[in-house]
Amino acid sequence: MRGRANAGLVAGGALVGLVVLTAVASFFWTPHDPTLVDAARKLREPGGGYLLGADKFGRDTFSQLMVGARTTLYVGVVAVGIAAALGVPLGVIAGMTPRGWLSELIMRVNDLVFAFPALLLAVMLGAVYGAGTLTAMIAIGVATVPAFARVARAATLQVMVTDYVLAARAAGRRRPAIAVRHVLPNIGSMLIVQASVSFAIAILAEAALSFLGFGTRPPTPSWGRMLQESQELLFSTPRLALWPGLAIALAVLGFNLLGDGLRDHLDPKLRRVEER
Amino acid sequence: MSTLKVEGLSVRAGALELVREVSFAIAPGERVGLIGESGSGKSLTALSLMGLLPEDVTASGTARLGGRDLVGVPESRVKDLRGREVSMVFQEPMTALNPLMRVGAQVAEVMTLHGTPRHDARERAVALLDRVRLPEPAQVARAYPHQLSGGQRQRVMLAIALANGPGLLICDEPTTALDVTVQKQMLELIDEVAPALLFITHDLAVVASVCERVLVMYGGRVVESGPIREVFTRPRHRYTEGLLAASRLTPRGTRLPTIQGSVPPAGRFPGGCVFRNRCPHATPTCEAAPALTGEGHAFACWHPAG
Amino acid sequence: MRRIGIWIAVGGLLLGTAACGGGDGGGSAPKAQSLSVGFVAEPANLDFTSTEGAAIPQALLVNVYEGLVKLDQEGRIVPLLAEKWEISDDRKTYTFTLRDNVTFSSGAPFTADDVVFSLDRVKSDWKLKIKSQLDVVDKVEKKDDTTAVVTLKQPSNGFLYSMTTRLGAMFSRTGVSDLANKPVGTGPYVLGSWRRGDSVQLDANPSYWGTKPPLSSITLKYFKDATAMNNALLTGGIDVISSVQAPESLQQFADPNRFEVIEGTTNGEVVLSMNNARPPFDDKKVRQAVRHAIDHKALLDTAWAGRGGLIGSMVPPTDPWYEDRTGDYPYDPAKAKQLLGGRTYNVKMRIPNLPYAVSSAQVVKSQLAQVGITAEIEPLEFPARWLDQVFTKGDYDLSIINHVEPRDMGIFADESYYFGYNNPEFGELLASADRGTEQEQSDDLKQAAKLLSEDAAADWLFLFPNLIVAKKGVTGLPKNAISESFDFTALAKQ
Amino acid sequence: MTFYLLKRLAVLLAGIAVAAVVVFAFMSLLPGDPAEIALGVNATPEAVAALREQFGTDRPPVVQFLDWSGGLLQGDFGTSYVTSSPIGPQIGDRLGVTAVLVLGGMAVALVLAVPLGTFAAVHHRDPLGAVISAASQVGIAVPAFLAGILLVYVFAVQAQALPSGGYVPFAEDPGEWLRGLLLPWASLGLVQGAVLTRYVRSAVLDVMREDYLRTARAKGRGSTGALWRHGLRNASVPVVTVLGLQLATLLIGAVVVERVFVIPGLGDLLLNGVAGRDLLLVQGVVMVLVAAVLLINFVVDVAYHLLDPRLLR
Repeated sequence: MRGRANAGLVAGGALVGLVVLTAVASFFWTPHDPTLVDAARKLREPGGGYLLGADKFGRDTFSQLMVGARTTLYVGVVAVGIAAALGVPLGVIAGMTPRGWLSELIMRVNDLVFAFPALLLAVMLGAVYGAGTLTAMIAIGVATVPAFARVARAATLQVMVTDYVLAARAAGRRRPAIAVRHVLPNIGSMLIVQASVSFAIAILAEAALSFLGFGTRPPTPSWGRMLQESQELLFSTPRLALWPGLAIALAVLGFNLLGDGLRDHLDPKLRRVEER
Repeated sequence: MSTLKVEGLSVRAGALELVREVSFAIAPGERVGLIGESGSGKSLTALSLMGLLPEDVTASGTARLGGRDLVGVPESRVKDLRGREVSMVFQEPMTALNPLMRVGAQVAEVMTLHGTPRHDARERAVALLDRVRLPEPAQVARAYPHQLSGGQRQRVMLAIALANGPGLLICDEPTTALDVTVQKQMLELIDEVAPALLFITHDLAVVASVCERVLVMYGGRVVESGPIREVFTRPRHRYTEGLLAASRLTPRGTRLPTIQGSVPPAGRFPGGCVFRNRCPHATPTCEAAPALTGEGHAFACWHPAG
Repeated sequence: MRRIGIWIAVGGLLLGTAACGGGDGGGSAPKAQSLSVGFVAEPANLDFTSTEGAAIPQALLVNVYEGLVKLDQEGRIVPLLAEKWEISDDRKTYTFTLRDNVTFSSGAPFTADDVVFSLDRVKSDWKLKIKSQLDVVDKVEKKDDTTAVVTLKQPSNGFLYSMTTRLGAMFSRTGVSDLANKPVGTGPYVLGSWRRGDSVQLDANPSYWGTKPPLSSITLKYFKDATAMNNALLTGGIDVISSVQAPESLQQFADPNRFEVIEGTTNGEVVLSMNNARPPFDDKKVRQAVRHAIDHKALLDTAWAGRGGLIGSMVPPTDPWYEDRTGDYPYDPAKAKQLLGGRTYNVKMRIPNLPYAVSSAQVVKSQLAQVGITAEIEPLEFPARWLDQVFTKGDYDLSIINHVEPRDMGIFADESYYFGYNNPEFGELLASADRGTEQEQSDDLKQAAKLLSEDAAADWLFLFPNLIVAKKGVTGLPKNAISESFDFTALAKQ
Repeated sequence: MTFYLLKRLAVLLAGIAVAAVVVFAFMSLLPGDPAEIALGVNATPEAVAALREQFGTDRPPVVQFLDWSGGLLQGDFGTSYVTSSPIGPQIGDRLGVTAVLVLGGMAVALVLAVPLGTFAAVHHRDPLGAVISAASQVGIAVPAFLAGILLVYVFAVQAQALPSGGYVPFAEDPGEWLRGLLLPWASLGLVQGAVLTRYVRSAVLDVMREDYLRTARAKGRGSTGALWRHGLRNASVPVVTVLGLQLATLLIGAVVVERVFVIPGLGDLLLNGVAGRDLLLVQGVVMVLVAAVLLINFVVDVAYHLLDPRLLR
């Protein structure tokens, strides 16, 4: 069991690493300009410098996938960044003052935000500010804040009753100091796990939004939009849907495996169970 | 004619041998203590008798209870013995009861499982709770486990164990998790109600107060066995000697009570005499495994104490 | 014949609505009784006198509401509720002779009073700007029950044409209380039911004055997603796709034993609008550069699977004054660069989030990038957000929209229109065309189209094709979509 | 319990009230004047002014909010600016469709996840258990709309076995109603089922390690019997929480699936409303969706307390 958890971690890490590497590489090199329309190459079959062929605009699928990885990471990083930047401090504050009105307020607002799922927020935000990657990311990010706040709060509650925190409090350390010195380092592992899982959810959300037309704006390559655009050719040229579909699935799988693997690796409670 | 007869019982987890060639018997009504430090294999011995070993851990050898095999048979053939012929009380009362089920129902369950009609089982459950000296048993029966204290829960466990009038009760450190005052009451209760008893503990005083005979385990083997009085006053195995020395039951005038080193992790015990890497009297002879020899008071040591 | 029609209609009612879409296995019945047709846009409501949107007249005009005249497949104006009409010599008085056996679906007879009521109502109650097309009407009078006389302020070539559009629809004096939900007209079909968000069902009008329609009911099913509509046809959910929105997928319907693909033409000019009112496209040279920068053939091939035609101005080939203007600005990136004089631009391309616009925009962006114009694509939800930001506020540099209205070159004459195009000469040509004889009209309009093209008031990406796919055996589908309505009157199933 | 219920109910109502304020405020930010939009680009200014008055959008926002929220209390969502029909009944119809979609999807997910997850937990050391775990991981990674498209392709277009989309009301034809819903249920249920399988598996695994399961076996139950009698209810406690979260996810996931399968549900109504700038309609739909999520949370919390006596003090 332990071995499998590690295998998952390795596989997840490898998939995520592949996405990251591809995205980084796309800044320096793609086989072709991913947005260059060329009627002569319309629906070109794979081969001859066009590894995976070209779409109906004659754009190189492989180059699009590469730059699409960038979009995927961009969406995930910003969405998870927003969620963590807002959610973690709120969760830590709520966890450090578990009986206070502030904690109660934070958790209630949290519940309320939770009632606005990402897709709903994205559609609303898209309606106000226009659809686009940024709008989608903000929506996904804000909708993910409660998840981070909850995890941070739960983890903080656990840390707050440990001996070293009690000792620090007895020694008269101020709360912000304790938060930075003791709480954050100790809840970090849980947050990394949450980030990994949220990342996977963000990728799926971006794909769904792109399908509905609220996601990444054309012609910026995005796996979700590639999938959406390939729909009308699903019957005649299924490869156009296959590659972005596969890319999404593998990226999501990678982040999920990474999250699960990290959880098994970092959570001592589970580790004990696995070893029994 | 003994209630339980165990011969050559070994417990393995994969390649690791955790319990090796353990043999003992318990006569009807006899109270036997099984002592040893954590990691000595005493809990595994008990669990293997109940058929409750964790996955990937297997037992071999024989253990017969009233003519029925307990070891090496599929669960379907032993499960009707469990809770009826042999019962067990576990160490941790806080988690041993189903938190979502009323206490009375959990006591009654063990009876309905073995054929008592539901209605009778409910009534008898209250009577059993009374028998284990729980105040207001009818009310306790309606309570959920979290509404009871640790001592009360352990009494409930005892009630469950006794419900079908088993021939053998196995108690695995039943008082370790309890407050000292509660421990004493619990022990008195066990002493009062138990049929034949296999009592597992690391606490020598507890064994002394409940049992007539004792088995001392170390490194997965029984290293010494015999009547309590003899073993505790005249230990022969050097490990028993050290153990006694480390406790309060030190015979007067002996040297400082310690055993050097610590118990190795499972599978890291030396070959031959398992205690030899900690034993101050070890010699090259000890590289060969000593047999457990002796009638009544038996021990497995090349260089036994006086 | 009439009796059989009624019998079928009654039979259809008895069978209920369960047959919709599933009526494929009609081997035993002599005629299939209902059809369902897939459409893209659902009407917001059914009142085209106060609500914009092509979907309402598309469903109701000719089918539920009828005018005095209608447009046939060749674009000719033919009689409908008027048996005939006479035009006075000064071309200002139109005398319509009405059919006398016509009743509204409410049972009320249709008379000249209804003509007066309907045309007066355009002035008094209609809330759409297009009602200005009938501003030329001076007065409408009843001569007798079957004769109505319309007097114009001045001669107008556009008047009779306007009467074929929704503006000429005839309403009952007692039937306008709830136009949004309960249309009352004289047409061969009446509104059966409307499942919002899903479908509108039209039932045959049992008391229709003319030839009874072959079908007892037609279901108009609405699909926001092109693929979903394709799938519905493939799986028998619908019988007809009224307008293919994913032309690349036509291959799925290649089997001639199962499907028939009809490719005709429309009035729809897919226009690359340039905001003439503000930089950089207030500069004619920049606009001209754009026109040279775009390879229209390549655009049509990639963005719309090569379906449709190329045009160079705001006149479709089905209009009598059409001239081929595609040669005005041949694809010539070098020329475009030269016109730009080495300058580069960053512009906003605000497009409706419709398949053809999103597809075309990506090609336009790529091609403009070749000559130094960086266009940022911003899809806006259609209709509301696009109408608000681009159409109403004119806050855009480039846009792409299919102008589907028939004979709509006049929109360039209005400076307040979102093109921001202002050339008095153009307006004068249009006014003169409306006043003049048929020949003068044609000459003036040709001249106007030429002017528009030369000024590069916009770029015309392509002429939207009328792509219909139907199950084999469906007949009576209009080949060309050149009027506001989707004419169901001849639709039948063998 | 009663006290808890009342307290939780108060929290629910307060949440809905605050949500109403948030939704209204948010919608007020939408660009575009409903009256202008309703009349289209060709409207005359006088007509716009008249319509504005008719809609009541010329009044101060606070008055508009009180009017709107007051209506909500009586189940009146107002009258659409665009379709000039009352919104309440529309939302009611669509909510019914979406509810059927979501609950059916949930049922599919549960039917899949409970046995598979339990099996995978019990056999977590066997290859088959590992296969189920891996399959659920892959299932999670597939976007719901892609699953829908593939299902349509296989079962509707290729096999011609089921309709590719559309919705037939139950009252009209129960058989077609069911046939039409099978694929949407499957595409919602398969993906959610994969997620749920993992939660069920881990919950059952946790429970399998509990001492009370050993106690049950010591009483004479077999390991399967012990799991059945004592394990599943305990495992259901965390699963119920996840179920609540998933119901909320499904409610929103239905938006996408409704688009794929052309089902006139709430999601479709919402997207139409957004596209048509039907401000009041969007406001109503968002309000209903948010209230539904809050209500689901409420039900989950209560269920949680009913399942677990430890939470009741």
